Amino acid sequence: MNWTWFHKLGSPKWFYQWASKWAGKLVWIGLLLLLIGVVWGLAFAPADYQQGNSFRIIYIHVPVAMLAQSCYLAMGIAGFVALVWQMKLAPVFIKSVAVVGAVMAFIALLSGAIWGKPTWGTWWVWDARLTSVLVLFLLYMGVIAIQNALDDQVFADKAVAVVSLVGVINLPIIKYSVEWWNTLHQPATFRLTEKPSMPMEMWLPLLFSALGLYLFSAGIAMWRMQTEVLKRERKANWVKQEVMSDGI
Amino acid sequence: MNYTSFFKAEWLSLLRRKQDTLNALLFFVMVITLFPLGVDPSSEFLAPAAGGIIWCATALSVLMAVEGLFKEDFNDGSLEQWLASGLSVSVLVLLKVLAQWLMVMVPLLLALPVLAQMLFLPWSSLLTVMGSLLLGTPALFLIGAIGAALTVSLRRGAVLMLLLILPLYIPVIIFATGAIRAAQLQMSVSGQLAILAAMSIVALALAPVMTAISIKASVN
Amino acid sequence: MNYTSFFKAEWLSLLRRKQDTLNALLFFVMVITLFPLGVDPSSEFLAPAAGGIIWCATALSVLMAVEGLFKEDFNDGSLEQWLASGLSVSVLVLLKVLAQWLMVMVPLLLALPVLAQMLFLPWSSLLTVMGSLLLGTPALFLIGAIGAALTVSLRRGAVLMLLLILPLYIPVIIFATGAIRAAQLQMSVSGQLAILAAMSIVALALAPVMTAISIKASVN
Amino acid sequence: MQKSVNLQVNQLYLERGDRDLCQDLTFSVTSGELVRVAGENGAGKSSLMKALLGWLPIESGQIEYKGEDVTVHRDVLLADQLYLGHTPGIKTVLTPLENLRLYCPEASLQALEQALEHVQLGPYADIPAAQLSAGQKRRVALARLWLTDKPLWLLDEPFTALDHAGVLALEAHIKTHLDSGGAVMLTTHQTLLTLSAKTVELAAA
Amino acid sequence: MQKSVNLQVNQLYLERGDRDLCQDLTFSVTSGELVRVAGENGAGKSSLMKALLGWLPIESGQIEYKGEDVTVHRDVLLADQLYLGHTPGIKTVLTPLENLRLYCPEASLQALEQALEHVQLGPYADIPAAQLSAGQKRRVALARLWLTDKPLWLLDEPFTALDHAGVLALEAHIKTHLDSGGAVMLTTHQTLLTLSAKTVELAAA
Ligand code: HEM
Ligand SMILES: Nc1ncnc2c1ncn2[C@@H]1O[C@H](COP(=O)(O)OP(=O)(O)OP(=O)(O)O)[C@@H](O)[C@H]1O
Ligand SMILES: Nc1ncnc2c1ncn2[C@@H]1O[C@H](COP(=O)(O)OP(=O)(O)OP(=O)(O)O)[C@@H](O)[C@H]1O
Ligand SMILES: [Mg+2]
Ligand SMILES: [Mg+2]
Repeated sequence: MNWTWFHKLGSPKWFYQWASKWAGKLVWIGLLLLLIGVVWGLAFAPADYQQGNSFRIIYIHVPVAMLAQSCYLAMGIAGFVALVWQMKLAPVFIKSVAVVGAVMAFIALLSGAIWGKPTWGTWWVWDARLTSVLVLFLLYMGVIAIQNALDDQVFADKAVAVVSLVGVINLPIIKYSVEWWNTLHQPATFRLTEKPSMPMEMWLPLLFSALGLYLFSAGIAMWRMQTEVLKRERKANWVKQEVMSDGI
Repeated sequence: MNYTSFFKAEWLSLLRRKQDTLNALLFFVMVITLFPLGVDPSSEFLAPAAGGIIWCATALSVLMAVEGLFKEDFNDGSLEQWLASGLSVSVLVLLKVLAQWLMVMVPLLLALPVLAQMLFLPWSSLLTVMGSLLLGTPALFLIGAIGAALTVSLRRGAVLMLLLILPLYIPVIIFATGAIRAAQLQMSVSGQLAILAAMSIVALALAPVMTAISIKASVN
Repeated sequence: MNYTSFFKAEWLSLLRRKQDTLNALLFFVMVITLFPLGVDPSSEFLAPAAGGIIWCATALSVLMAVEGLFKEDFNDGSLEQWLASGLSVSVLVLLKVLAQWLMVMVPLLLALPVLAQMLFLPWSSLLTVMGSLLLGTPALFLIGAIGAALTVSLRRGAVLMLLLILPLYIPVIIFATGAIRAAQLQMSVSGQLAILAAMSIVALALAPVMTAISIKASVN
Repeated sequence: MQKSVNLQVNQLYLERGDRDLCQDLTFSVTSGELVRVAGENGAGKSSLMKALLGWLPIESGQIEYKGEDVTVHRDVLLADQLYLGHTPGIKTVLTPLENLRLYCPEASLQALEQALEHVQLGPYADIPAAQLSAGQKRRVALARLWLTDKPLWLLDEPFTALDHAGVLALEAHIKTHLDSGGAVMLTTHQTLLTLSAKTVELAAA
Repeated sequence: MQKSVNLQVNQLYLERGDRDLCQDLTFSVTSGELVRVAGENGAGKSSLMKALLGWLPIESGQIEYKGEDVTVHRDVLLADQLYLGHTPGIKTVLTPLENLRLYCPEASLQALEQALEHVQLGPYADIPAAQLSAGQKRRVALARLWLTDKPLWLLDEPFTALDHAGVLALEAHIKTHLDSGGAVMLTTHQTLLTLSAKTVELAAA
């Protein structure tokens, strides 16, 4: 296997230039797809025969919930890379993605709660899935809080790597435990796990908005990483040139 | 410094402040008292909730006990000496946690039968409660050590530490209370207890290494 | 040093570690999460217990927040400077507690409506819960300050402090949860709330003096 | 305005645990005087300062300040002194400037900055004190001496961690203070470079 | 057994935040040598020690110990050194004797007591360190130097808080160590009384 891309990615300069090319494109393509998906879903897809129009929030809820989980997984991997290969870029990645992930987890909770009120008659139940998203949100807050709390860059980088890695090991355990906990104790009143068999015209817009959100968020994260890289490498010659040429 | 002298000194320090041990126990007692007072003192309410209350109280006591685990070592320069000693920091962490665990959990387990009575926990489930504590608390201590190391350089890191480690405590608490509930329903508990033991073993393998990394990063 | 510059510096220090504020809130969230997870997540169990759980969680959060209130001031010699300044230590204590109270309770009260929902607390009692927190928590902070001062010179005073102050928390918790229970039963709550307010006023009059005495004793 | 100091300590007897730190210690600190408390490690120098401030019990003896007996109530004495101990009360989350503002609220921003210049901390005015070196932390506390008008300074090991230039600057400032009618009581194990002091010896136990 | 030390530091470049602490710093520490790191407060003396021990990242440069490159893995160097920092790791709940036993588990009780005698702590051997004076606490840590056979000592401000007799005793002990083939790298702002040292100057930023 050819590892050069891996080592290249480790170089802040290479990453910066690569991201300059791609971040903007990702954001715009993502935004476009997201818009298509959401407008299609909200305005044109048929209403659900049980839930009526309230189900349309799914076009926000599900992509956001999926992304919230994916972000943490990515952070956990980056944490491993940071600890084992000491790659400079990995902590930057964690720092940037953590905020995106936290926002997504928060929106997932919020949209779920808003959806829950009309369908279940309550904002919240202690269901396995809901609980694990809540814990996920707290894990994100932990990563963000520790990195804000530590002044020392080297320590802060190690700390977020440790927290991300430990958290990601625990995520499946948490998921498994809450599922097991709630099904043993309280036969779930509301099952989220059984997918409503969805007709194509409901499912396609969902696919669009999910894909769009992923690309959009990737682009945003890359932007954040670029800023962070500039801040950290402010002494390097290439950064000075970069800043000069941007005329800032 | 070697491992034996380190463990002896840790143990001695803990003994010197033995009122602290007693206090971890008393904190445990207080949480257990607070709950009936604040919520509902009837046995119909307490008996089924007893296992959960005991575990929540334990988790909070352990948190209190490990919260400042390395703070003093950081302030008085001991962490620098650990690193300079050339010994494995992971092993030192493990020894420190072991000393702390013995000091906190032994009195707590001894007092448990009486306290369980106050929450109307049926005698038949007492053994399961004790087993779950024995198997589960090592994980709590070890995870707590990671949080303590991460927040060691912060002046008031206690709350941040809670935020970091409570999500990791949740699975332990869920399986432990699950075992107790199963015991109260006369169901088999060996499955859950095995999971608890597995968690402690995983924590034993990973947590000291993570803690050592954090400690190393904190010295600068 | 004068009172204004003291309060400003306290406030600034708190802002500098504003993640701690957020964290006191998050600790509150965590305790509230722990209970359904550890004990019982059904709304039949949670709704009537909600008021008690919120108050237990608040008491524990306040404990965490005030636990190390003077520790840093002790270690860095600030307490000596307080005494040397010739200002009234009681007033300094009061100002410090005030800053801390604002920093912890304002976000907590803002977040309460959402958290109350997670415990299925009826909307109708929410106002009583908030009122009881507003009136009762000053007492918790002030009493906590006494304990914090008493234990400041001990190297690991946290647990000892809990032992000292939790008994004093119990009456506050009993009256507060009493008020909430009355509200859930549509009964009048003004009596209990008045008692809570009275407790805070007594604490306001006595606690700073006691705290100042303990602080003075800790410097030697 | 000329400062004036007149502290009289008569037949002071201090103990710590079972050990006598001093017996029948008599000395005075008056305007223009630099008094150095000498004694080996553990002789009781820091304890003596704390006893003067009223934080340690006095077994017997009497303290007078400006003719008033302050053995029991130290208010008159406290109002006139500035004390810097082994740990001088610097908050590490605050910057040097913010620390000074806490202790010297009356001073203008310009005065504060000037004081920081005097202790060579000009460029560090806005960095959290946690990120300063040992000597720099110490300097933050010492900057207060450039901002105060208290006549009596009680300095416990003020030269600790200071570099040579720092010691010289501090000694020069102490000199100015003495010349303006102030008085200084200090402990140090280092030899004074430019100052001469009256010595109060605490004999070893 | 003759001790032997050979530490080579080549073109070291350290920074802290945005400030360069040293650029192209080259020096060596070999058997019998006393190396004094000099520089004003905040120059980076403590940081240099920590960088040698591997606790601070090195921007560029190379460290060699006994011919081996230890820039990345410090094990060989760590095994040979004894480091005492600004805060030397003394537990205040433990007595001086217990503290020494922690750090020097191989030494006999008699050796430990002798070491405490050397730092004038004989009568305090069984009192919790919390109840010692500033200088006495410091002496507990220094007693380790009488018990070790490590050839390379790294001492950050070892004379802080020590009284005159204490400084002399420590200098004499350092001399013995150097004569037996050991080496010492230290920082101090005080002038050395009896020793002469090779100086490594850290220029101000
Ligand atoms: C705060 C409340 C809620 C949270 C935290 C939450 C969380 C989640 C999560 C994590 C997923 C999985 C996304 C994936 O990876 O595929 C999901 C999917 C889904 N949720 Fe929610 N949810 C909440 C409320 C609701 C409500 C009230 C409904 C509707 C009754 C709902 C319906 C769905 C559906 C239909 C899916 C997609 C099906 C699936 O992939 O399993 N959710 N939700
Ligand atoms: N907190 C304490 N509790 C009990 N005894 C103490 C305490 N602090 C100091 N002592 C004892 O009091 C005596 C005097 O201590 P003090 O700190 O005044 O000495 P010092 O002259 O300032 O010494 P140094 O030069 O080391 O600063 C010492 O013998 C010490 O053992
Ligand atoms: N924890 C830290 N985080 C960030 N910067 C620091 C930290 N500690 C020290 N510094 C900075 O690094 C520089 C060197 O500090 P260092 O402690 O090495 O100085 P030093 O030469 O030992 O000074 P001193 O004589 O005061 O002990 C200082 O300018 C200081 O501001
Ligand atoms: Mg002293
Ligand atoms: Mg230094």
